Amino acid sequence: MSAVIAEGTQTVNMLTAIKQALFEEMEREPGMVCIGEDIGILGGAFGVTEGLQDRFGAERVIDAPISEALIVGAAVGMSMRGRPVMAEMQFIDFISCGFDQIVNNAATMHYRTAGKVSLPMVIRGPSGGYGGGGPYHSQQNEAWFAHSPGLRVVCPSTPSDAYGLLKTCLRDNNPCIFYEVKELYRKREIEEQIPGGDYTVPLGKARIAREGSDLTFVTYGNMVYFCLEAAVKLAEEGIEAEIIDLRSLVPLDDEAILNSIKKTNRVIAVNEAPMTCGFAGEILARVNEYAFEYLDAPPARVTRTDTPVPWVKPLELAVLPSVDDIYEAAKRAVNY
Amino acid sequence: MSAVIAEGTQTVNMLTAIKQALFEEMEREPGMVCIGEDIGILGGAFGVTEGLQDRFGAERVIDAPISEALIVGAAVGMSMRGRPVMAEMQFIDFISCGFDQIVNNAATMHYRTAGKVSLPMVIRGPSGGYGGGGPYHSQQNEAWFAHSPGLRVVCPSTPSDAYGLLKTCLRDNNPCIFYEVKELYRKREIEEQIPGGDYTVPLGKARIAREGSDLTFVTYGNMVYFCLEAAVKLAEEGIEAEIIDLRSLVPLDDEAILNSIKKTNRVIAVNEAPMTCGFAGEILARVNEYAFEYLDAPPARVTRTDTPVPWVKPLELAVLPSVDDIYEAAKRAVNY
Amino acid sequence: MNSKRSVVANAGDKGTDTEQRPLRARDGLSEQDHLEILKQLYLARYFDVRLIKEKRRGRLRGTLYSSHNQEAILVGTLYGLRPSDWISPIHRDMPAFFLKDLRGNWDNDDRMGMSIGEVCAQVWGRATAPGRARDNWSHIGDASKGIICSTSMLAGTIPVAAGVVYDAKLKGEDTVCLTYNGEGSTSQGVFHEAINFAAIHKLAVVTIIENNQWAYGTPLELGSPVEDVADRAKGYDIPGLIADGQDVLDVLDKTMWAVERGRAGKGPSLIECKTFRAYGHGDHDDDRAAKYRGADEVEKGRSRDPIAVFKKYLVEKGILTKAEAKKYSPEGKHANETTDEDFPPDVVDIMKKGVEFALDSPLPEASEATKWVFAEPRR
Amino acid sequence: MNSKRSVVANAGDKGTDTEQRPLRARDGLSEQDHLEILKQLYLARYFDVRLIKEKRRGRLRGTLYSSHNQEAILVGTLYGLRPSDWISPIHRDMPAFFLKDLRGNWDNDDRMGMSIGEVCAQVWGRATAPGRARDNWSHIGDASKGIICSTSMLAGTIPVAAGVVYDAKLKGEDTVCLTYNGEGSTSQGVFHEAINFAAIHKLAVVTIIENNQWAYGTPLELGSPVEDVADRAKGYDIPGLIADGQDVLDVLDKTMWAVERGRAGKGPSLIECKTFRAYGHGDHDDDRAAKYRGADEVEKGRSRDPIAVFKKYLVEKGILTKAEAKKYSPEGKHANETTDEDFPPDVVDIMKKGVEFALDSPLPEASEATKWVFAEPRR
Ligand SMILES: Cc1ncc(C[n+]2csc(CCOP(=O)(O)OP(=O)(O)O)c2C)c(N)n1
Ligand SMILES: Cc1ncc(C[n+]2csc(CCOP(=O)(O)OP(=O)(O)O)c2C)c(N)n1
Ligand SMILES: [Mg+2]
Ligand SMILES: [Mg+2]
Repeated sequence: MSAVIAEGTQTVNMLTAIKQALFEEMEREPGMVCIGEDIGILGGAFGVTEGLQDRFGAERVIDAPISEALIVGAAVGMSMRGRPVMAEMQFIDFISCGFDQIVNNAATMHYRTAGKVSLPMVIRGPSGGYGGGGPYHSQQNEAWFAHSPGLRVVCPSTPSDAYGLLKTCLRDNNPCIFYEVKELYRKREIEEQIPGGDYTVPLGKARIAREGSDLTFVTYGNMVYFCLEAAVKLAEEGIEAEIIDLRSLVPLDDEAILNSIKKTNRVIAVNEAPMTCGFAGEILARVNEYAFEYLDAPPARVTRTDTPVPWVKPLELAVLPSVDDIYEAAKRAVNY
Repeated sequence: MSAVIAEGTQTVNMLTAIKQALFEEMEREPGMVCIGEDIGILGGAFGVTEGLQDRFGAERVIDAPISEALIVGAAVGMSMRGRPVMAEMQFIDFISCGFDQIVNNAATMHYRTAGKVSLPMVIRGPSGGYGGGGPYHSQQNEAWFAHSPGLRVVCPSTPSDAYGLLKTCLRDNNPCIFYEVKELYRKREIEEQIPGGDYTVPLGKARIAREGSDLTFVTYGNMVYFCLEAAVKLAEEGIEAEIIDLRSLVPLDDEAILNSIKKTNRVIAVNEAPMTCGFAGEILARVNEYAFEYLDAPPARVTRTDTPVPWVKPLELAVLPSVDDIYEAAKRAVNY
Repeated sequence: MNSKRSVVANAGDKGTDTEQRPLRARDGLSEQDHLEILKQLYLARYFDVRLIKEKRRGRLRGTLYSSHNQEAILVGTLYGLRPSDWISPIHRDMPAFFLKDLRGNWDNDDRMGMSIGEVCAQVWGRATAPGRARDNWSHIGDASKGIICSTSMLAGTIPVAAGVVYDAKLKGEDTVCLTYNGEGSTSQGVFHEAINFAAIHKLAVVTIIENNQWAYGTPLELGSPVEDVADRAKGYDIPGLIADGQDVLDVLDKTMWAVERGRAGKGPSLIECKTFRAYGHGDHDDDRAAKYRGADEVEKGRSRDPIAVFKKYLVEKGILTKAEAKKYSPEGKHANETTDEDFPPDVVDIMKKGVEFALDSPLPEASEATKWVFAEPRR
Repeated sequence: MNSKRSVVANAGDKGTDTEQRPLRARDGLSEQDHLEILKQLYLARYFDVRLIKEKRRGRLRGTLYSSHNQEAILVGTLYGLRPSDWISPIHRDMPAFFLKDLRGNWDNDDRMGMSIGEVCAQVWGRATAPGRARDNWSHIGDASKGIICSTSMLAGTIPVAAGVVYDAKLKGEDTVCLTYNGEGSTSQGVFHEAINFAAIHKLAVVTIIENNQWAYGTPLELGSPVEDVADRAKGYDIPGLIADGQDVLDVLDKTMWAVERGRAGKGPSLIECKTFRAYGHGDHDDDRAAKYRGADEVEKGRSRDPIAVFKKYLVEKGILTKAEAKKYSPEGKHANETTDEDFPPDVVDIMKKGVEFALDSPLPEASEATKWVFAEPRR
């Protein structure tokens, strides 16, 4: 039941890549513990931790009660003594039930103890819409945490980034909220080989998902693929879009954004969370601050409408960003 | 022990204005209930509800256990049957403990029931820094809720706005998060008469706190006064700042912002919450979207640094916005 | 992972209170009531069976959390309610939404709830669903029908129930609110906050715990230190009753005891109904569940089908003949093994009409997606 | 609002478990231990008295939540701990931070914690405070000293304590963690979640409830349906002991019973210490508290000063003569009525040095305000 894949010999999907990173880090750090609902006996709602308890035992892979605040708080307690902890939210939507422990306790512990206590803990969970999950199985609530100083906020879009970033976060000494877009877990088209060696991806370094000269999409997670599709459409019209996949929101790679805008002079930020106070808005705010003079068109954003994510398909698609929305925003920018 | 002040005959501070509004609405709506920690026997940590239980009884003014999730959830239950409810958070910081009930239950109830159930409830509480409260008695966490569709988010800066907006929110049919800046509760300089009659202030209408032609400050709450001070300094140099006091963040008066920028061509958004994904950033994002062509300088923001609010004075002041910070941002905009 | 969990076999009578039990509610049931209850058990089962089959055929979106083997809890808790009473069913309680509306003659009161058509419309994601299918499956409610619309967050309706009952109490009404929860959900913080408040204010909130021994892939002993979840009640000095969740009349008796106690202003109760989850957590989990639960355990847990238990009682009481009892026999069968012949024709018909109503209903329009974020002001 | 609350007078012995009690911890105390305990009671009182006076003179920022009349709980719970044990004091427990470090000879183990100087530096907001005064008063901690740094959110350290003990258990250590909570805090959801988990995993988390009858302006009966908050334990099938919070040895006995039980891997306990809040909730509340609490209630609640109770015992035991016992007598006096003469000189001196350390310490520099938001990676 091993999750271990032979290095660099096969392509894997994102779910396997994440599983692989967890297995390797559990192996590498004999102190590391995982805690979450149904992660042990069951192997996780999505199977991310399948086989983990068989391999590392029930003491290190804890099936927690349905108690998100406890899960986070216990992770704080374990990690404050130096033990790396992975805490799973069954769906990232349920993080609201552990919210206080995250934003007020975990996020600020290092600060409040003037650097004496560090918390090597990662809270990870499946996120995102388009799967027909309804209001409580579709959230991308990263903005709440980006607005809560002291947390890393990470959202990879490829198997190797998920693998490399999860490793980095588990080796980091700070609480991290790690978003795994569930629509990407098993997406065939994005399967890839995981680079060999002790591969990690640094925090705060964006990835150029596509090079282009005419405008810049700044995005992350599932929206990277929506932007890629829009870019294909745009390219047919001779418009070359550059796509910045942020990967980590906190810390943020401002430099990558600036450099791209210097080149393209147009920027569209895209996120699938609600518009108001979302991360796309944050990108726009920053762009103003450091790239204003390079802008040839108003920076714009494409986001979910300010509504919950409804369940039935036509409504769900109506509130979430579409490739067309992105394409049109790009056209507006180019034609400005 | 009556809180009732003779109409329009005396100036009152913000705390009295809020108390007055509560008394009047409790009188007006015999069904209305208040619930919160220590609001009855004690009359509230800040005395906002002093005398309320004596007047309206313990059944309508409930001393709740220390259970923020219960307080919010029970308010949902009462208000879904049509009963207006005021739920107090002793400090708005503790709202994190009732977070799930707010963002997932209250905020979305109307949406999820396709308009069948409405929740006339107001969650209010003292907020804001500069008082030496440390990380858990200084928060302005409105951005979390502005990012959670279905909630009104309100933050008045004057006694009569507090009075008129609280009334409006209590008569509204939607859950509302109502921020009361505690540093303003008893601020002498802002005492004023409450207009007579059944005075209310509409949601989504900003107030021009100062007229000016050279740049626009967009802000709310305590920061209105910081901007006013900065404006005085700027005026000495012949720079006339206009100040928009938003009063309600959701709904937002985009028109007022746009109109002001059309006139001044420069905008600085100011909030005392952390920078990343804060409401000042949201203003900048919107300004881009609808006022880009009127801008003669990069829109900028002045905010708290991305840190908690530390306790000791020199540190607290170092992380929160100062009049100088605002003044300098304005100068940069004007000199751009 | 082997357990000494009590399964339905040990279900007994237990309470933390010492107050005397009133007359058993079952004693007030007419013959017709008994037959009505049987019909409701059939209907709850048939609804589930039908949906399981639809789901397998790929006709439904979302997850089906089967209530198979747990129907006695739904029928038994709902049968004695009054129109003014409230409920808040959760994922495993789909039939509750319409069972609340099936008219029995209990206490000569009519009850009310949703129609089976509306519930089917919800399952099929139609615009005629109570919330126009804005959230899935069990996440429906309507204040006018006395049903709290739950979120996904488990135990999250208990504080709302406390608010509902507080409101009713202030109005001088003796409304009771039943909340439904799995045993796993009793670990949520808000469960504690809400029951504590209800106990302080003597609110008629009756918390039904469907202890089916598993919370998704987590067995009872990893979610609770007490084998009898009813013991949770002790921390609030409220009654914690244990009912045999396979015996509809035991559930009815204990529910009505708690309901009448609540109506009398004596406060909340907790009723643990011992039962066993028949299949996987949701239909997506059936295959895995077969691995993480021993076959013995499953067999034992399913050995007392609530329909069989009730029929046996009816035969003993002389309400049904043995032959009549045998006529429709879905009991003990896996959903896939049953056919329409296993159910009374009127039951099949009720469901058929419900499904037809759903299928005849339009889908919600994309254009309504941004509607109803905010309500109009009260005036 | 009149209540039949049990005050300290009724404090008795009560537990939900039936296990036999071990030898009383007090039986292992030497004469020197007794005198040390008395000294610690004096010191806890003196620390509070001194700060109350400083506060009145406007020399301190923030709120002082007096531990006056509750000192036996702090001394009694801490006296038997080992260096490897953890604690998480809250707002009313300021002396706990240094009492953990005052060396007794209990069990021949040294203990550890913060120095009184560091604690004073915290109160005065100096850079030498454990967290460089980034949060106020009781919000200090340090993993290297076995102290959890709490947030303001009540009961929020119990899950952390569960994590600390889980970690220790995995390492094969028999660390115990004591969490401190007011009776009001037992209504928080996370209290339930954490104790539930500790009970499931038999973690040595000992939850000390200082039941001082009031939570700010809210009396016990509006926060809890059970008069004995120890009953909260019953929902988890863990021991819920009641200690006389005015009797340091009763607190010690019951704490050590729970601590040793925890060390032996038998799981968590809850210890309710019955006591009474001497003043207002915080110093800002003194005047209002005089209105919302009856004078009778306050007089009765303060009638058994823990210093007096312990001295009486020492005289009975022959450890102190009556004259010796009388020599330093702050007991029964309001903080403002006491003078340094009411306390042993060495106690006054310990505090004096602590305050001097604080006053000699620099303020934190504004330049450090944005430091330590993030830690460096582990490697
Ligand atoms: C707060 C919260 N955390 C996690 C979940 C995910 N979840 C849905 S059902 C479930 C198991 C519920 O078990 P139980 O309460 O015993 O009910 P059952 O499904 O057995 O009827 C879990 C963990 C959730 N819905 N809400
Ligand atoms: C989650 C949360 N809600 C509210 C508060 C505000 N608050 C601080 S102390 C207190 C009363 C605490 O009472 P109790 O637990 O009995 O402790 P005591 O002060 O009596 O020692 C309250 C309501 C808080 N700190 N945390
Ligand atoms: Mg279950
Ligand atoms: Mg108390």
